[in-house]
Amino acid sequence: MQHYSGFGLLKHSLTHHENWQRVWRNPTPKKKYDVIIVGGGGHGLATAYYLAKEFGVTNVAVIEKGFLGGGNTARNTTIVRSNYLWDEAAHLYEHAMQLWEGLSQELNYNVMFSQRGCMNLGHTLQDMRDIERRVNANRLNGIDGEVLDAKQVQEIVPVLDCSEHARYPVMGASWQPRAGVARHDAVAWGYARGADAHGVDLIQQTEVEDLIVEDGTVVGVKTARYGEIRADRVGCVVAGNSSVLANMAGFKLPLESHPLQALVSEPIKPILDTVVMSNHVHGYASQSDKGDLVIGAGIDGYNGYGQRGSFPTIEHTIQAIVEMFPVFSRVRMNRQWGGIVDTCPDACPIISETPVKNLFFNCGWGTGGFKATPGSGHVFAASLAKGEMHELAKPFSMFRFHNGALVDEHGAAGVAH
Amino acid sequence: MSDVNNEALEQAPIKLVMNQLPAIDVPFESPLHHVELAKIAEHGESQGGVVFRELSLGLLTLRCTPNAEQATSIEAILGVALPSKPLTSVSSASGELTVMWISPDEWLLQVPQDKAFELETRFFAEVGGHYSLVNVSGGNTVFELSGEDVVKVLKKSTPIDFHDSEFPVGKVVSSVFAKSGATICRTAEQSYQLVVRRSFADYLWLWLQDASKEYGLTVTC
Amino acid sequence: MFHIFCPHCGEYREEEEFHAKGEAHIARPLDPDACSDEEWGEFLYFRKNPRGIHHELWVHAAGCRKFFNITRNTQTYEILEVYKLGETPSVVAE
Amino acid sequence: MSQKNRLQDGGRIDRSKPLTFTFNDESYQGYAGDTLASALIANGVDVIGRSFKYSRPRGFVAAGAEEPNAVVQLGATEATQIPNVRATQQSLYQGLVAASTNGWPSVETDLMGLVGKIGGKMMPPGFYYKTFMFPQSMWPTYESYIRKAAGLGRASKEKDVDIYDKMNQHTDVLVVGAGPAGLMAALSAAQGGARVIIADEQSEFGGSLLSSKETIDGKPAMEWVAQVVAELNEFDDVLMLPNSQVNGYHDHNFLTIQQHCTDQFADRAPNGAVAQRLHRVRAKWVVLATGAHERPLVFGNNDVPGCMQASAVSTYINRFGVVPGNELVLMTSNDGAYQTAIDWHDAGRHVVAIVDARKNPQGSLIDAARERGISIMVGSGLIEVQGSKRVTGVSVAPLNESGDKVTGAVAKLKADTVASSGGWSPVIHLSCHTGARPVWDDEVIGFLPGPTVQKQLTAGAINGAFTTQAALSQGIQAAADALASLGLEVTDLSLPKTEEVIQDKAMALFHIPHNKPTSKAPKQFVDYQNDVTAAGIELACREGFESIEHVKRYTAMGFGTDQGKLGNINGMAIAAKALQKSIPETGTTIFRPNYTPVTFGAIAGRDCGELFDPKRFTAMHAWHVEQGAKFEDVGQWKRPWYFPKGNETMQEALNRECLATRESVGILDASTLGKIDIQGKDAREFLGRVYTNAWAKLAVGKCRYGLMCGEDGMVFDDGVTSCLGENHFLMTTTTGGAAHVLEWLELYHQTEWPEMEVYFTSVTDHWSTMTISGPNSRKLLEKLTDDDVSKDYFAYMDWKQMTVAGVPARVFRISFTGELSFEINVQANYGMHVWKALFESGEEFNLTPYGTETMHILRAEKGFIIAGQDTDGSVHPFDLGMPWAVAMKKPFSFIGKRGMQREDCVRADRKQLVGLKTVDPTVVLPEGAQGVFDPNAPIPMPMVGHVTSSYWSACLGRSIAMGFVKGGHDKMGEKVFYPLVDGRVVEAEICQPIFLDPKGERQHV
Repeated sequence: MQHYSGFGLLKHSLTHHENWQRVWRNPTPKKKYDVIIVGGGGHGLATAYYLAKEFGVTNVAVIEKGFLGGGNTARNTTIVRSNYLWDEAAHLYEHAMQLWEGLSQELNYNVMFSQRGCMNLGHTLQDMRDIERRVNANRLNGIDGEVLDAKQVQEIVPVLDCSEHARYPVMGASWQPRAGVARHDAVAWGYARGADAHGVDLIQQTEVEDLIVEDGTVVGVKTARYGEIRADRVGCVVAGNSSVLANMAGFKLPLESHPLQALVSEPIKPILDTVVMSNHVHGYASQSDKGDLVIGAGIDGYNGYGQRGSFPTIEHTIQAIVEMFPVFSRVRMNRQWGGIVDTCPDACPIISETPVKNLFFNCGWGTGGFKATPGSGHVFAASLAKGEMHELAKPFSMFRFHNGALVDEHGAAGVAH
Repeated sequence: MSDVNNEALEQAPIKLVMNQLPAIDVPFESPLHHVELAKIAEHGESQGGVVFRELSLGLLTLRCTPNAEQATSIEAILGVALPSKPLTSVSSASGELTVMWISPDEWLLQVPQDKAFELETRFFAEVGGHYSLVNVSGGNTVFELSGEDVVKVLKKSTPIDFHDSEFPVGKVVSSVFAKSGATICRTAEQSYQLVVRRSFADYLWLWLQDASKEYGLTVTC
Repeated sequence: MFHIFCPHCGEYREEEEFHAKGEAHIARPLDPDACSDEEWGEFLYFRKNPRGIHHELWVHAAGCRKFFNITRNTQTYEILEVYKLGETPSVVAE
Repeated sequence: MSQKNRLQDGGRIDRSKPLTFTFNDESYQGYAGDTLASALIANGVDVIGRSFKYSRPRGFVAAGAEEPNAVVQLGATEATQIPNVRATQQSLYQGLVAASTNGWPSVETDLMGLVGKIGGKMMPPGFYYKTFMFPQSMWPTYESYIRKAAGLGRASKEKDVDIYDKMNQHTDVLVVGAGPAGLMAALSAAQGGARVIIADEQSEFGGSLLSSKETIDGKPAMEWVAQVVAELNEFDDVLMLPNSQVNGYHDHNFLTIQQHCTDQFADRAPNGAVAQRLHRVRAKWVVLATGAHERPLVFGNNDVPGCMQASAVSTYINRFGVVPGNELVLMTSNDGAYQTAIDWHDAGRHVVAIVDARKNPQGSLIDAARERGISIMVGSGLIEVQGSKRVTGVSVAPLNESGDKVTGAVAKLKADTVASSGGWSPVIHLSCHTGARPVWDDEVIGFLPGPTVQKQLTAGAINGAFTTQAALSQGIQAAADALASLGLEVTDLSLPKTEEVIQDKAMALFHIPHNKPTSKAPKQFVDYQNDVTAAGIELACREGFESIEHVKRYTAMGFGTDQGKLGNINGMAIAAKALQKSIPETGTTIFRPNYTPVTFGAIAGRDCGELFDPKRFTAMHAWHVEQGAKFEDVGQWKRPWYFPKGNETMQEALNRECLATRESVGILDASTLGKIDIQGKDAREFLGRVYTNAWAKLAVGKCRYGLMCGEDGMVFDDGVTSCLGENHFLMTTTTGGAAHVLEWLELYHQTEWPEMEVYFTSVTDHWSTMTISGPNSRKLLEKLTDDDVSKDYFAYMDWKQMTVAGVPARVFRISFTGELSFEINVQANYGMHVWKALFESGEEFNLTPYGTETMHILRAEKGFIIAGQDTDGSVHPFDLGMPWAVAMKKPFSFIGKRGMQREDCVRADRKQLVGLKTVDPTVVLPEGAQGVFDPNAPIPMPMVGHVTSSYWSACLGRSIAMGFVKGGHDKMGEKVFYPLVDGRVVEAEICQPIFLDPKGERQHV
């Protein structure tokens, strides 16, 4: 793998950048792999990367129906945090957080992980109780967190309306300083480049049309472009389309796929230096390095695979943003879009064995998958490598929906992000 | 002990029908009482494109899937048949009573305040079978909106189509209204009634003032 | 934003008046006590969630407050039919 | 101020109405009818901004929505600042103030430009992914520099002063675009009897005709436009919206239109008028007549000010009477652009040359150019421009047949303006918003709208029909199609006639080759705003970014505020060539809303500030306000939180309120509790199914508490339900849960048990509810009623009808405080009267109003739960220690029964609700504190449950708390520790969650 650095840029500028290597190959798939990962988004690529790098499984293919990182990886609002309530979720997201903290160096690819802090506002007494509860839990789990009062909130975010005249005045916030944002495309590309360098075949523009199941065991996938490709184990990491794949294998998942919309303003000069989220007023915002205000809110209530939602959701989101930040009223919305999020009843993911042997699913991340990318990839890779679920993944079995051992993170997941 | 209970049970009514109006003269406060509409009517704008009035009526929610017998007895009480066609309303000849279709098994009855109990009593006495009639006079209020710009204000507030071809006089719809809800009935060429919930009345009053600003708002009593 | 024909009101209304309530025809087991944990879990949480034709339950929340069913394509968002509770859909997935 | 580029006459500006405006602190003059762009060009302003990455000077390229460079900061005052306004779309008004957004110290002399020149070579696409990684700790520093350099304009520092409005519209036909196709479609549809809305982004209707010299039916085209507009005006059912961008096309033909009402002519809306109105349109049919954008060609230094779209040059000349220079070179691949050279020539300025990439073009416009003596260089390409802040000359070289190679010597020409045209791209943006993929057309050399499920029709240039004649005819056809589908009559409309123009075939040329390879040639810009060059796109492809989406994301092409209107097709063509694929194989990116940026304020509408969310009030609200209550937001309700007196602190007020209640009598406005009237012979059975406890034997006149669970067995609401009649009940719910519970009941009734005879009616708002509580509450009530309220007649958990203060009331003897309590319900119109009457009679008992906080303390002293505070959706009744509220033996398997028996729900070590007494009674545990059994365990410390409710109890003189503890029900008397944020560890003893009057004697008196 070609090493990236400022010096390299200087060197290549002398040759007019004509000699940069390809970031990844464009291979024709082999007939058989040890592991096939269906889905070339951030989670799938991270899984492939760690499989090859950490667990020595290099005979791996990632099969992607479109382009790498083209699903929710390309459509999310890039927030990274680990301040989840329940131990199981907190440990998983914190595992991810720790990987984030060295990711650019690990991948030799600047994913622009910017630990600018994330604030979850409280507007009611119950909000503040929940914030206290979550921050206390975070600290005892070794995750950084503070409870701020309204004055402290105002100091960190001067443009936020913290006045008592607001419809729902800000009473305080939880604050995770290590949280932040990252450059979403770079995460996918960095993992893809790293996986490729370790020998993983990245097969793009290839849709999996069926999972080949023989005697209750998955043995490969069927694609339109290359026919059958065999594998000892198959991991599906296809977010919103998980139910479609599960259906191919003959089982149902406790998932609903919903449109989740996001939007950006036109780029403006730096004005918002941290991530601000409000479950109650129902919107959140951060500012990208390019200057766009990156804004999101909740999912649309209906099932949808259309990568678009309904306009009232956008209206409510903008109302929330203008309510929180009245000075943004004259800023303009540049673009809106939608992703397909696979939501679980307890707002936690599924990282799990399935009723089909050797078939594993990593899905159900709902609105919060991006922040987990490295951790999700890492524990899923460990599970695929051993054929047995990683400790951190065990609480997230799909079978918890049978015995009732749910990990209810609706409070911490709250407003979609 | 058991005797007492049995007796109580025998006497126990199927339903509670209760006159809720005070026998003596006590102050009546409509949901917009605190706004002092009378003062605004006196001192406010008189030529507004939108005219506002709060009406205090007796309101009852009737829920029923009337069989023939029920339909007959209800018609006998009301003087009009329940409108079975969705989104329609009927008024009695005197205009004292209006019945609005709300849902296939729900109607809103409008009568003068002091007629609500009488109506309830007659229903209880005369209508058999399964139905429910509930006095909701205190829980709602009625805004009358009229004037030449009234439709524009309505179009700002609710996604209903108010074009003459779609919304003739007498039509009634329930819909979202700003961030609350309302049952809207067109009572005349340029006049609409909004039945709104009491606790939202102040919000809707603020909303209507704001939305009417560009046309001028006249309050009448 | 969807334009939904309410089968009870008999006209098209805006999506803002309605709430989606998930997959239709999920009947409560008649004898819950006889259900295994797995069966109860399936009833509670597991859904078809198809990409394509979907039968779903909606409620005309701000209108007549009646629940009814919609057959909708979850990819194109076309509403193929609306039908009342207890009725059978005429459009079904192949 | 001289308008050196302004023509003496011509154009659609009003020279009798001069307007003064300010740009970069200098005062200028323009005319009514100008855009800011045309006025600046008239005044000879060349540099309007600096580019984002390389800080290169930039000038005007276009005259409309596709302009990438002329993006300015607008606003005369701080409160009216608008970032990133496109000068080409902003009408000029008196007093307009605008400024460039980048450039330091000024846009003319920008020191960042030096950085751009020197560092530019090190900034290929994606350079930031390849550097700034070492050391990691420096990234925040690098980032702050990147952030400062990025961004265009700035947000205001003050609150917006303008008003934005929204209006819902319904129409048969919405016509988007009021050019020849749109006007024709609108008129035809209106004449056929349809309801029509026609919207256009420009200040005047006419579209391409506004800057055209064509004739229609022998008259100047704009006369025809005026006539159509006049005719449309006659229809009641036609709404015409100029200055209105249709920005989003959503499902089921829902579209949004942003109408600029005053901000096209004033800095701030005068007299509180609406500044912008967002129309939310539901259309039975949509006719997209959105026209086309001209593609400039990509060549070396094509961003130097003075390089423009050919059509923009014509627009400035013909519509605004402004010639943007003196010496023009036109570079074209098609006939249409010759009109620009002709316009330039006819305006009295010199055309240096027309450079045409085609070998032997023939057509009427070419003849017209020749007739004027304009020199035409065929088979050639303009490969490079000279100049920095303004074009000074151009290099022209012969090209091969396919236009991808320079084949001969380079000639240099002097010029100050370059107009270029690579053909036209249909404006298909709206057609993509609901997911339709555009389709490439080799004839059109552009993408056309793809198949869609929307009720969408298209007419004119959007279909690649670039002549006015074709636009008119397609407009009629679209209207006819819509009318036929609507069942309306199609009237026979005569098709207006235009002059015939013979045009030669255009050449598919996007990127003019240089004699050096692209990587070494002067920068050839594709996306001006993001400084994306042809070399950058080729590099992205070389590096393996082969999907057009990858190319776009890696280079940032199309991510600017112009969203790639000008550059995307050129970029795709360059990528396709680099990947050795065709354009359709390479594919296109999908356009998303918005077509052009929309003000947040306009999307928010009136739902801001006070109207952001309804405030719900009880009938006694005015009294609470008068008494100086502090309010708590509970759902949308404003509930009194506590009633401070004088300078009392909150805790002092709570202590006073609690003690007064326990010692004498307090009063709570409980009107916000949800209330549902339930009637029918199956009402009782229904209650038994939705509540966890038994209802079969509740007698008339009695009340009972119930828990409501979901099918998962988890508690979601609770409340008291009273039996009003044998078939008649009144259910109460939590304040926040009222709407959900009513829908829950309806859901089960309608979907699962429709055979049950029961009806539900919300009466939440109908009843004012006031709870008097405390040992003197009976005495107080006695003063206001003649009815018997004695212990023997009116027992605990009874309700009675009586008259209170002259008003018929339902009084419930239920207690949430553990004291003797009466909940008085009267019709809300009389609530205030009864409330005041209670205070008049209550003076002798020191009747004390209390709010939600005292209510919480009083109930916690008794261990009563609050759904939502002591529950969180993951606890069942047994977790709460409330087995008495579950009747497992009821014949019907009630909702929640099966769920709460799942394997994980019957574990012994579940977190269970218990009472907590701090060992130090003066310490009040924070709500949300997390308990541990071993406070010395290492992090991560095993947590055993959190504190849900915690208060200082003035009555008990100590702190009390409730919370969850793992297996807590079997741990009475054991200790649990709470390590707090401030480092303290609070020790508490697990106890029964009842701190006062465990036998319940006080409420039974």
